[in-house]
Amino acid sequence: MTPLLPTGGGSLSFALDSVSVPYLFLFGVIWTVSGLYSFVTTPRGARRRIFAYYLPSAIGGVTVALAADAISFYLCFALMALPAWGLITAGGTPEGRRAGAIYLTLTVIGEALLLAALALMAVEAGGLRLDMLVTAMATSPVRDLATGLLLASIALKIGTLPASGILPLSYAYAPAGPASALAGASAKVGALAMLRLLPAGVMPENWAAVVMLAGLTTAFGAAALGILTTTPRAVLGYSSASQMGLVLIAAGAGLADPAAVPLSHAAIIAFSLHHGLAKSALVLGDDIVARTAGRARSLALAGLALPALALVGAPLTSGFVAKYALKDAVYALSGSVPHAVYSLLPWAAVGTAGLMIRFFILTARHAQVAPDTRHRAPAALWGGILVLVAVTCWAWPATWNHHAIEAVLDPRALLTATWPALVALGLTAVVRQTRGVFARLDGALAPGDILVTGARLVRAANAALPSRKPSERVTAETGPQAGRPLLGVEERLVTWVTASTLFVLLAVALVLLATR
Amino acid sequence: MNVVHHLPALLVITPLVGACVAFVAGRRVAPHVALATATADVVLAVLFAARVLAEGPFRYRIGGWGAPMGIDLVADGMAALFIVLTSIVGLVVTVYASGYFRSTDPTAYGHGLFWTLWLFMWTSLNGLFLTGDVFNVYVCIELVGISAVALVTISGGPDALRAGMRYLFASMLGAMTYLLGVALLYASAGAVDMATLSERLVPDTTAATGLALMVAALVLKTALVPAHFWLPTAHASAPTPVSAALSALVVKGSYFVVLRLMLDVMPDGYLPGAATLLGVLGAAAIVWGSVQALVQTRIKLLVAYSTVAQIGYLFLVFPLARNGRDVLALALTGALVHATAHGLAKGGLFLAAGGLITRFGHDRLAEMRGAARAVPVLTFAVALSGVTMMGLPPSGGFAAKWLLISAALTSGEWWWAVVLVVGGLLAAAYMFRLVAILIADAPAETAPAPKPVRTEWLPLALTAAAVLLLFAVPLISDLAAASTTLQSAGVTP
Amino acid sequence: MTTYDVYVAGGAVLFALGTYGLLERSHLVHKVIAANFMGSGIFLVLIGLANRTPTPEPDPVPQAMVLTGIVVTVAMTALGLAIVKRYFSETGRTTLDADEKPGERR
Amino acid sequence: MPERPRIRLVPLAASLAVFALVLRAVHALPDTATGLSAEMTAGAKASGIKNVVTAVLLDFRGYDTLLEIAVLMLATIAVLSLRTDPDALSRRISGVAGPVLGALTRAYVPIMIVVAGHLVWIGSSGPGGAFQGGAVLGAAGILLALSGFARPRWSSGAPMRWVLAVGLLTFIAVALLPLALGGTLLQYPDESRKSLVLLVEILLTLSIGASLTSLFLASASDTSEGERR
Repeated sequence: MTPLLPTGGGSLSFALDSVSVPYLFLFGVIWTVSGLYSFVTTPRGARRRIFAYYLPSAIGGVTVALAADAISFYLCFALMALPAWGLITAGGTPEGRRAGAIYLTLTVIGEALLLAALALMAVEAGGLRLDMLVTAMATSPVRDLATGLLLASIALKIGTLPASGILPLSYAYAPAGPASALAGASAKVGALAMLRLLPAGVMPENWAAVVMLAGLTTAFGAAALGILTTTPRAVLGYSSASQMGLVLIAAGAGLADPAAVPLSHAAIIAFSLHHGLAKSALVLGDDIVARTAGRARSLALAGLALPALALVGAPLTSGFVAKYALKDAVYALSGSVPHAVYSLLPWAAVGTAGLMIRFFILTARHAQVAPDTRHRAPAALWGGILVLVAVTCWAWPATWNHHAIEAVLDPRALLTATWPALVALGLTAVVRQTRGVFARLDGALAPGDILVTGARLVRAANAALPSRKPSERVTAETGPQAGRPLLGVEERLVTWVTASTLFVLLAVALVLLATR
Repeated sequence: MNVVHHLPALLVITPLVGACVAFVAGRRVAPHVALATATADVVLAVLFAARVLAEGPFRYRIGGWGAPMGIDLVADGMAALFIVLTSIVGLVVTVYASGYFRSTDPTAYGHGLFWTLWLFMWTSLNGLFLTGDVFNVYVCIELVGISAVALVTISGGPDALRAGMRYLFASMLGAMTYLLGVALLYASAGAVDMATLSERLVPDTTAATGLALMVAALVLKTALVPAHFWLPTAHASAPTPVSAALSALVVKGSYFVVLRLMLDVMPDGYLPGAATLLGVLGAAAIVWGSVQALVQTRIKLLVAYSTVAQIGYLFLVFPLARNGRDVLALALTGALVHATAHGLAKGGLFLAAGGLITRFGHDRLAEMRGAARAVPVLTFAVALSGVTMMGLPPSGGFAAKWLLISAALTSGEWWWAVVLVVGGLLAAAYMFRLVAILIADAPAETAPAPKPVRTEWLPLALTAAAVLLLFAVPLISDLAAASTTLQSAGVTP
Repeated sequence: MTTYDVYVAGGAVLFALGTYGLLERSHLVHKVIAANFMGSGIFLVLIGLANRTPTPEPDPVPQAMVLTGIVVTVAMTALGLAIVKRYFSETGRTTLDADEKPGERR
Repeated sequence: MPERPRIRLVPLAASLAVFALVLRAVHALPDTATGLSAEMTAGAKASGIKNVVTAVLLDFRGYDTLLEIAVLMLATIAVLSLRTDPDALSRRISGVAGPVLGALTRAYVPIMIVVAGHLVWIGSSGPGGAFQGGAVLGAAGILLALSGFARPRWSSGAPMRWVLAVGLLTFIAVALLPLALGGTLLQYPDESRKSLVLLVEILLTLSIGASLTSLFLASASDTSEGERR
């Protein structure tokens, strides 16, 4: 009847293309390894509850890479994101619950924005296929609106400032296995959305500049926030937000200039692969360290160094490859903003290095839990991921790692890749010397920063709302605080006289409108 | 006699005969009569839908007179869809009720008259979906009204009686307003057959007043904000299977007539402003119903206010319908998918809520924390219904919202799309609140299962059907295409 | 102004009176009676309008509508009174409670 | 609770607005209109039923009437479902009333039955019909029950349920009969139209009478409950 109709089973189309392959690989590996890790580390009794959420999330999380039309993309996107709430709240702690509530609120808002964007694009395109949608956007009058909605939705997914708290909230409270999946794959769906949905090379320059600046701000801002938190996983969460800021820069690079589009897309893919695997390995490694003692613990800490160095972009790591891809993309642009971004990029690595040092200090410091008798299986899984971290980006059959492979022996490039880490080490040393000044800042921030503060404010505002009849039974029934005045209004609205009079007035209004 | 030719008549007569037989046969045999009738009705409904799909809309001339003298039944895709929905939900409600109404006290539950009343309601709904005559609509909505009120009051408690009385007075007010409208309409156009009316209608004050009064009355019966006042109490105080039938089906009956009047009877733009007003009220219903659902402290009231909100979506079709055939097709299909999805999901949700109330012995949400451990199946059913209320794929709720948003954006009236998106967010909020309470990590004090557990699987079946409804959208779209509304050629009497 | 205009105008008056009563009177029996007023008003309007035919015989369709309407109204009234009665015997009240919360269970 | 007399302005204004709108709508009508009377009169002539209104009720719009009977039966059942104590009235009226009432009842009831029959019979040509007959029959039923000739509890017994349903069931059977003969629902065959209509009318009268009696007795049955409080 109309191409906009979801035609049942046929409307859910999936396809394998050059974008799907790396993401299918990434999501497949991460959800599988994390799933196995969860399985071996979760006590038998708790497995059912964890996997009731993990499995749908994993199904959505893997198939989203293949989704080829608006409906299946939205379906997989939602299927991955919503059950993750159950993983975050699995611990049952009040903080976990609050984190889950904030995560869910932002996710649902993000979903709504995505739905609006997809619908807008589908109506313009007169069809549902993702490639049609993007093509139609190029010339559409609602291009800016749709792009804005998309970017807002993606920003909520990847923790762009001011929503950067969503990532630490989603990693910090889930059990290690699911947290590793969320850390490795969840935000990367945002990267996938950038590739699949954002108009490429057709937007005005300003759009590209604004998006890149937002990415840059997040890269620095999230790093600063992360250094102030006190749990290793929260640090990792802020690090993710910071790194996704870099991905946003890559996406911004491809918005306006058609020539930069291939480079931009390559950088997004490279960063996703690199960061997804490395971050997943870090979350698992943190858990491994907590489970081991003595020599095994030292060994685990040494193993953790690999993904940490990768994030910093040290030579010979996957981060080195990804940074090159990103630099290439930004370098291809002209104008003052890209130049500024280009020159500031290495400094972002200083922030990342700082975060990693902070992460190491916290991980090494945190108490050991009772040694797990079955730690061989988790360790083996972790080892597998570490191997992938080391190899994948270098061995991936694509063009985006050529530049890095060429530069791998260039001393200048090696220096460029190393100095941020050295600067960070130096800064750390300075900070440690002058502990007195910074001690007060240590742990000044709960994971989730302004989001948690916002949630507290909402709660406080609810509690402060005047209640009509405090003695009412509703109070005793722990009805929502904000509900009482609303219930009161409705109570008066549905009394017979009021309601039936309203109806007659409605009828009169209808008649008057009809006979105008 | 070929049954296929008489399907419209048989769809009304079968449950009517069932009602009479159930009444005469007495309380012990009645459940079996009802089950047999329900099964027969499902078969007839499916055959009917198949015939409409195969042959397109047709009219059934009762008494052989034909309109405008006689009464015609209009068999089209829209009617077929609602009849199939009624039969599916009806069958599930019947099976559920056979487990629910097991009382040894002969005076409990209306002396075993539930089955008769329920089959009368079924008759009247089918009659309402089939009739092509505005006066016959009056008789049918009175049948719906009386049976619905009687079913609400059947448990006889003071709350049920008070709710039933409000419902009855609302019904009376609506019925009288409707009948006055019919009187004026007949005085102006000289016909009561819908197809004839659509030809003879002239834009004079009398006909417009009549139609506006009729629409207002039906809006009251459909419980669109601000005329929703009777719904929450009635739907919340009724016995569980009745709540499910009321929320899933009964409000759709009067809504269906609004569809017929606004889209079939009236020429394009006949009631200027009325369509916009209905859309605005729909938007208000979405917001106000959701907000109220969010703050309720009792589970059935939460579900009932969710119905108030979901009804709002159905009325967005009217402002959108003025934007050409393509938008109309999108919007109408969206509304029909929504009605179907909501019917299935809300039927399931009310049955699940009823199951929870039975297990806990009360309906206070706050004291249902941690119910999931004791009643995982019901909790899962509630969660699934949430999927479609929020409009997540692949549920029918998603398909409906997608179609309505597409219609709004295609027409350029983007503000309706904003309403739809906000409605989804609000629905997410109240459904999550409900689910979060049920799966909270708290020891729940429930009674051991006193009912046969099969009743727990029925709500799950309904909500699961709603979640998978996306895959039936092509079928619904075909049915919408086979409606008289979209078949301009199909309206000749 | 013909005789039938009087019927119609009288019908409209009855209808409006009934509407007011149904809306405003709080005694439940008053409400039921008010609804009957509304019904009778419509029947008068129908009878009045049926006589606009050019022939001496009035239009039979509105008359048939009135007959059907009367039966339906009788049915509604009977149910209304029965519920009012049962409600009174359960609670001893004759009004809908405006001040009680909807759907509350005891 | 005594109600203090007061006028609420908004409901009053709303009702007045409805009044004004109805008057305006009626005023806009032309002075004459034929409606469907011409078709109906011609159709009635063809069908052999002299009273056009009866023809409209039982033939042209017989489906309305079928559902209307259903409404009446439904209301009766709904009222029956609301009884608290089915036997309360039976306990209060235990024996046949005194000599005067007994004699009067004995004299009146047969006359009422004859009147009811007459009303049904003349329905085909003049004012009258099943409802009018049924009303008289219902009154007779109430008289019998109140004066103790019939036990009020019979109003809900199994035989009474049959009587209540027989009119509708017959109507349905007659409505379905044409389906076997190649017609549609309620398409009476021309040769037997009159007798079928009469059969339906007679049995309907019985059921309507029973309905009205039951309505009265069922809601009268628990009067004592309310009085006790």
